[in-house]
Amino acid sequence: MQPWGWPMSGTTAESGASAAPVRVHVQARADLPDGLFVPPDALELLLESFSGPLELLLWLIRRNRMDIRDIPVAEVTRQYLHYLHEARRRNLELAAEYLVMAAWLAEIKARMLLPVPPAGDDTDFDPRLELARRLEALAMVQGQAAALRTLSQAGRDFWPVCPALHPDLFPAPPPVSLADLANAWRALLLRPPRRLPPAHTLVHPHMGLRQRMVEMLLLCRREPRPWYLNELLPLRADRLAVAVSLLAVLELLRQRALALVGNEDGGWQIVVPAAQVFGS
Amino acid sequence: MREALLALFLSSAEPLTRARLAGIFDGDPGCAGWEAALDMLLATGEGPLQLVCVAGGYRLQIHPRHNALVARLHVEPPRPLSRATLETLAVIAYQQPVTRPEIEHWRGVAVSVQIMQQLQERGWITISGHRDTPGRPALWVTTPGFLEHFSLPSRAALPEIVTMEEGQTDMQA
Amino acid sequence: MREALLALFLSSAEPLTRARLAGIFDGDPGCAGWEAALDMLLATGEGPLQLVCVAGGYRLQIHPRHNALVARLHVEPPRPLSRATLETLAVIAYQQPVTRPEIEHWRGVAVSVQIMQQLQERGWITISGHRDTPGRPALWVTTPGFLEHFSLPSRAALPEIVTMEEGQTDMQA
Repeated sequence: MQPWGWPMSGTTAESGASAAPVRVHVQARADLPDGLFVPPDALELLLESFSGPLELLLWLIRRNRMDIRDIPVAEVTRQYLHYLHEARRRNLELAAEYLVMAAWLAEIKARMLLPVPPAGDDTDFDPRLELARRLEALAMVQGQAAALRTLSQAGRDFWPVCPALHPDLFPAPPPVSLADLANAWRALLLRPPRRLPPAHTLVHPHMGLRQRMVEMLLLCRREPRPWYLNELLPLRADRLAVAVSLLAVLELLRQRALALVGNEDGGWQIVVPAAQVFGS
Repeated sequence: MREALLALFLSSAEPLTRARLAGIFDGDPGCAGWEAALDMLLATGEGPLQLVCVAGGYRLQIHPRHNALVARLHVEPPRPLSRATLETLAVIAYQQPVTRPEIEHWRGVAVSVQIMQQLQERGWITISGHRDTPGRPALWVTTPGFLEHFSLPSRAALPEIVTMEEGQTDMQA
Repeated sequence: MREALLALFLSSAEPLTRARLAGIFDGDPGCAGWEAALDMLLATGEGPLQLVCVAGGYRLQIHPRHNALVARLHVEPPRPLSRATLETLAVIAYQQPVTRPEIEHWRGVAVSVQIMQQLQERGWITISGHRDTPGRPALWVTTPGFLEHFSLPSRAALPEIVTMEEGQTDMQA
């Protein structure tokens, strides 16, 4: 049975409380007035400063120098209800949890009036135990929060060094040695035969059409005689060179830079037209 | 070596562990004496700086004797933490890993989303996993940033809670 | 005063102007000599730090002489060169000056732009001119930085590659 409405897992408070039992020394300050007196204007402030009914309860218990482990439930309930009553009388907003707590306190009070079963498990029966556990857990959290507060905080109690800038950094060179480089080159040399490097193809008789046309024209003009076609084509050339040469002949014929003449064999030969021989 | 160490600490945005330093120095014969230099630096500081052990590593900070001056530069101090925030942080710090329902149980009140967000934005808490229970609630833990802010060498260095008297004086304050 | 100045600069995330410093120091008789101390700090630096003048004022930075060390902290360890990159570098080193089509011929595969860029960014290769053939392809050569990295007095000092036969035996070994 969970008599109050807050989220609870139950296990943590129990394990936490038993693992690190809190000894509560109730040493209220001597100048604190006893009883229920609260300065009239202070009540609102007081209630606002509590983050919940449990805290109000803990405050009451401490103020009355009571022991958390042995709470006089009747007296605490009376005082608690008194504060609630005061708050309502002054039309202060109260969270619903405060009423839930009041109901729970009333229930504990009622249960304590029942006779204790002779062989009963005390921890199960004493309804004050759960309340004590919760109050101890809260007391512990308050102590821990106070401990955190005592710690030095950056920007308040000390200043860490802001990282100084540094010049632009370049990534470190990859780990590669001269031997790696030489081995890479050797591996390349050892690869299966490749086609000739492009540098060689540049001296190969592949050449541009225009260049071939120029060469052919110069040849014909240097020796102005009729040429057979196969005399103009390159020797032992590959297909591409032959094709380019053929194209060059055809183009020169088309431009009338060269001309075809018939011969006595009934075939034809290539000549430089007469006008151009004398013109050049 | 002292200068080299200082250069590293001065350029680092986070504490440097001995392991990290070893990774940088070891194997460099010119840096053989770095551990002795580190211990020396820890003992004596350097000029306005002191080397402190924080979040498992070492970090430089301004020696407190200059606090009054440095405070003149940082005119707006950080906003103090609200009690609810501090208590929530305390539960996470001391009970980690912890779920939000467990935090609420410890504190006896609901924990607002704002508080959790605020602590996350400060970089002090993070989710480390999920509890293997129905709903798989997130498990909250503190971060190295938390240790750095509160100048703690490790989680184990959180102050021990001895009595509740502090809690009580706190209440009255 | 020098220490006080350093404390301020070291705790500040942004550059500090003279006006800002004046606002902190002026009116404090104990800080009378701060301007002289600032000029001194500008001139000499402090340990591994130098004070540099930037648009917004003055700011400390790590002296460049510590770059190699600081890089070990901040720069990720280099990844080894890929085989393709190493081969490309080898062709350029041994065949320079060489065009990209020629490199591709030697390697038997296309050479990606990334590889050429990577080697250029590394500072190991550069364009020395253009071959006087159609398309005027760029001629690639190695740089002095390349020689420096591999501790070579000159390009001619590249290790000679043994004859094909020896190489072949080597391969089989």
